[in-house]
Amino acid sequence: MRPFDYIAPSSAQEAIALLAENGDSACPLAGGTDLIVDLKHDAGTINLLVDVSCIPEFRGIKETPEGLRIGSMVTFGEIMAADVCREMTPAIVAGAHTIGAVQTRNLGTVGGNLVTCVPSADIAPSLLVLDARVTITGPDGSREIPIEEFFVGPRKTSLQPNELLESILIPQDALGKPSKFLKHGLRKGQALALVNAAASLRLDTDGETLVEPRLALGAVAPVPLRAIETEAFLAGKPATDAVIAEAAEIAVTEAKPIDDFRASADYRRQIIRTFAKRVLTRSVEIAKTT
Amino acid sequence: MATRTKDVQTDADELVTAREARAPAKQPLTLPADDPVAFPLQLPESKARLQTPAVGQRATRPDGRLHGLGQTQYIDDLTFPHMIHAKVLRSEHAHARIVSIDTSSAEAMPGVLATLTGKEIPRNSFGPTLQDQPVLADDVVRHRGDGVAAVAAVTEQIAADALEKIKVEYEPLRPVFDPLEALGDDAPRIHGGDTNIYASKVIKKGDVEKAFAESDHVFERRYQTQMVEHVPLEPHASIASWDGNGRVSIWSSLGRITLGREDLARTLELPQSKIRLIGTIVGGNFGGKNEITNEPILAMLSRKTGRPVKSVFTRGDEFVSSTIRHPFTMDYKTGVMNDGTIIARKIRIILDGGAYCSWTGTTIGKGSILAPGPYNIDNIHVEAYAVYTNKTTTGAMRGFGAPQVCFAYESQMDEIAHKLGIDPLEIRLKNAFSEGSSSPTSQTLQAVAIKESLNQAAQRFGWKEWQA
Amino acid sequence: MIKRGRGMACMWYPIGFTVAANPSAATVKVNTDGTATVLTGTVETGQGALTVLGQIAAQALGIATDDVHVVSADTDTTPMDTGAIASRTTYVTGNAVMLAAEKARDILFQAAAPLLEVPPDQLEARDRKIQVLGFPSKSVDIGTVAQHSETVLGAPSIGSASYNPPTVPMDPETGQGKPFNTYVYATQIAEVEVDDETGEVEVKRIVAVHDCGTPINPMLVEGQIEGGISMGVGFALQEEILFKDGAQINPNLTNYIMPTSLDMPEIEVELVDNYDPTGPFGAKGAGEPTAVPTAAAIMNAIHDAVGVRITSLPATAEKVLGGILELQAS
Amino acid sequence: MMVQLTINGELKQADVPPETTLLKMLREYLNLTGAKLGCDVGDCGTCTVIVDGESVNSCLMLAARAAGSEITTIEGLANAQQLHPIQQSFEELGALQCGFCGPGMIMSAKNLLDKNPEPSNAEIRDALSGNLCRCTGYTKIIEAVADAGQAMNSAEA
Repeated sequence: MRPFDYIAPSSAQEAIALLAENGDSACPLAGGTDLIVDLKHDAGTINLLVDVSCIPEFRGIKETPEGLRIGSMVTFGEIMAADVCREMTPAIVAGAHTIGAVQTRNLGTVGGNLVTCVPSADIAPSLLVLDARVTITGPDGSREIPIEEFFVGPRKTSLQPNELLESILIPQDALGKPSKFLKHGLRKGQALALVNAAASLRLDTDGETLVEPRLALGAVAPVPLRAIETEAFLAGKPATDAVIAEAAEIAVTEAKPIDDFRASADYRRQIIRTFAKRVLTRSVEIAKTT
Repeated sequence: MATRTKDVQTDADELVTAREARAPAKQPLTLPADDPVAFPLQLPESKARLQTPAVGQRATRPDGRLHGLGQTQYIDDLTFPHMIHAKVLRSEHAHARIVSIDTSSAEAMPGVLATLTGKEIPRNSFGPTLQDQPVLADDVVRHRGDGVAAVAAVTEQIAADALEKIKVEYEPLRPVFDPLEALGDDAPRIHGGDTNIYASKVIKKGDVEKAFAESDHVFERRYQTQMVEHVPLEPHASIASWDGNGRVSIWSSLGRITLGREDLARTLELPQSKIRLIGTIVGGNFGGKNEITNEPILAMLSRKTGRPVKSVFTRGDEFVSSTIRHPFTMDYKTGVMNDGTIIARKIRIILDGGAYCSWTGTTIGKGSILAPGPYNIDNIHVEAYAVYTNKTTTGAMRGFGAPQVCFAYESQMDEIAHKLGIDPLEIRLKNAFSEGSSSPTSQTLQAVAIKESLNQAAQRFGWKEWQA
Repeated sequence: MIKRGRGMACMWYPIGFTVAANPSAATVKVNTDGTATVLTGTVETGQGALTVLGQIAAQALGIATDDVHVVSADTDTTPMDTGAIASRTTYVTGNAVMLAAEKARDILFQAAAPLLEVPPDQLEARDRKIQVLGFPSKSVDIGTVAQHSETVLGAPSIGSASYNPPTVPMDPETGQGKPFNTYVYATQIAEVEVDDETGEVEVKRIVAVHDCGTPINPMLVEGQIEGGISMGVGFALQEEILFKDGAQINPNLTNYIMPTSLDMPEIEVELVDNYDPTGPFGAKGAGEPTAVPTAAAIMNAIHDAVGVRITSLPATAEKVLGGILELQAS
Repeated sequence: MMVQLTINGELKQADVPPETTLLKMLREYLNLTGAKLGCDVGDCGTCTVIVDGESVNSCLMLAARAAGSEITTIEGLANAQQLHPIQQSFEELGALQCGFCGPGMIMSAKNLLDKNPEPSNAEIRDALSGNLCRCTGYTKIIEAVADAGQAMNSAEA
């Protein structure tokens, strides 16, 4: 790697000040599983890494009255090991589990995965279907936005210069909501998603009518996608195979997959159809048993 | 707040000075940094190693223990005083004439000790059967993995940075990537001459056309295979050290040192007695480490600098500049009787031969001989052609063409079985070699065990009991 | 839906180069305590060559594997060897080591014969002893014999030999000839599950039955077979170098997809009982052939599961699903 | 910058440029060459070491980040009398061939067995999926990890 400087500030404000002071030459460092790889290929303008991974405000998984707050610098390994996540947000744990392998999950962070903002980010679909909100901290204080507003374009988020992602909130009423995450890659271990998908939903007291259905898809559009039209179609409908099959067709039309060397857009559409069905069906099954 | 370590450095001059100043500063704290690592001294040997007779024992491997302890020394674990690092610049084009190479800016960089181009290699060609490959391309580049210049510098990073300073002017030539296109009359001739075919093989036994006419069924199918990389976990690595007697010692991950030394003697125009080639434990070969790669370059750079020179392939180098498995296009035509007896097989194979020959001679030979399968077939016609393309060099890889042809002959075997309603096991047993069978080259086979393996595997798998 | 299928493939594979000479030489020296040193120019590339060569020398000398140290791969000290290629080490280098060890052993027999009062051809080397054939109680410790031979008789126990597989050139017109001295044989049977909505193929189990002649070290042979199968699984389903305008587009382990521990099936290995009189103690070889039939067996299993005949490798999920959809459409 | 680490129980330090990865520091500044460089981007796992109880790709972690951490490398597993049970099982069952993946593979196995002393076959496969091996098909490696787990449990019992 070409030379750069490294600094590990101990607070968010210090980090923000350092970033502001150094402009384009500075870059925040989270787990490094993407950034260090990028720097090995091409450092671009970066000559200062501001290591934010140990900043206390960005760490820890906390149960709060508003919901479950996951620090942006919590690693995927920590999420998988946290009982509260395993019990209350199994789809997030499932998403985390499909990222890289043990070693990369011990380095990689939720915040890093979101800020990198690749369409295939495996942590994103589950957060989208659980109505997660993100807290952003910057020179002028903090702000909180729904996670879907965080994703702007490929590798582009709504973070303004010198802003950092502080934490992710899973709202109280989404905790324990029946949900399912699935991923399809080119192999089982260390796979990049060709398509990933998550759903969450509840059943009304009649045990049949879909309430608050959510469907999110990854690697099928410029950003991780919440399938709004599919959700609108499902809301209030009975949870039958036919309804889910029809919903899957709508999901296919909402997605904008691309052709690349990993798979064709046509194939991705097939997988979207299948996975939309599978995550919805599985979520219904979970809803029926809980 | 953690202390800020230093001002950001951008000036390469300063950097080298700063780095060299820093390098020896391994200040001991409780122990010197290079204190010996604890290792087991008094371990009992495993029983199988102590028993006689030795053959048939599940003896543990002596190198296995060292692997597990992290004590095996692969090339990259070796270091010598004053050792420097080399990197190779690779072609920007799949097919182009090199007009000029200017290494002066690279040479002027602080920390760069030498550069090298193909013109400086005493005899700039190598290859196990056909010496059609330059060590560093000096005239024409024939694929993107061709090296065009090398740099030796005090650190790997400086060597990598210096590569970017080398200016190569190319005159692009029309490339051809598809082996079938490369057979065409108007295809560019990658190595000159009047054809891109550089190796061929024919095997003829009996009369296939007559037998096809007599067959109850004739099956025809084209099968194709892809380009595959060996992926040894240890990338190619070597270190060369030229001494005051004009003798060069080379530590290499090469899997064949005797012939490797011959190759080196040829390219360096040195007597073999002046070359010592030392193989270490190799971190995976699979056929991919049976060619010299950077060894002559390192030898020359060591001679130029008077320093030991090391180079380790990046994973990218490993893919683009070492050899890979030949893609095969295989047309199979097979004549079969109603009872499943195969009486004729005609096979045409086109090997995507990549930019250079490498081990294609062995691959086309084995691929052709094995192509009819382990079956008694009286009438055989195999013809195979290896064709140059402007792609990665195809060479030896675990099986020399056998995995490719096996995919074809065994896929077709099942297709025949399916069509004729014969169990796949039975049709194989019906046609398989037995002791004394005649091979496609009319060799009388001995110690044949194909039917035994079929029956034993079917038994172990539960072939007859299987329910889908 | 998940569909199960099974498929078999068998194969044959030669040992050594095609016609071309591919000799190996070796030197074996028995130390004065009855241990031994082998010099070989081959290279340990992970297959366990040095362990196997040590076992072959030990067998010829009647000592244990651990009594033999194998020195390899230095052109200044070790003899000519064609190298770790063409599945030839056990057979070709192994024969050279066996022949060299027998020469060293014959020197010990010469030394032991007067001590045991029988002609040298009545002796055998076993259990770290030189003993009279059929009378194991009449024996001398091999170290004692080696010491006696070297320090009293002045005849150190050392032997050098070489081996090259005999071949007959192939006719240039017809290819007829004897390109190799021996071949190995094998059958592999794969069990797969195919997801008919994604095309994903999961190889659940592979039974591999291989002939390698006498297995000099069954554990190492199993290791070769298991590893060969992993390469076969990758060849069958995942691996492919892709190009755009002559440049590789996936020259890294992120995008060049090879099997991880999660992608490998359960593997069951058996060896065929076989003996090749031309090999060292009946051995042939094991390296490359292990990777040969796997892809074919998997393709046949895919066909059995979903009726799709894959004619170009690799059988990616996309390709398999394409075949399934085509079948459904027709 | 001066980086201090506790490696295999001993405090070590070296003055390294800030861009130095932990792998580079181990191999080039501390002469601990057990961890290997196989891909340099976190795909192959040959550089795996344990930092503060969690396995990581040391090629992706800056040495500066690891400052003050407790690090276990392959060199820290055996002592003068004994191989670590994982090393013992790997040797006896012939789990390594070329061995280049071995140090990383064994560190991943240790990371697993430290947390989960009785892993299932599926859990072992999952735990090793970040360590590529081209020689063994993982078969004997998986067997050896299970075997080592049993040995470690019976030693504790």
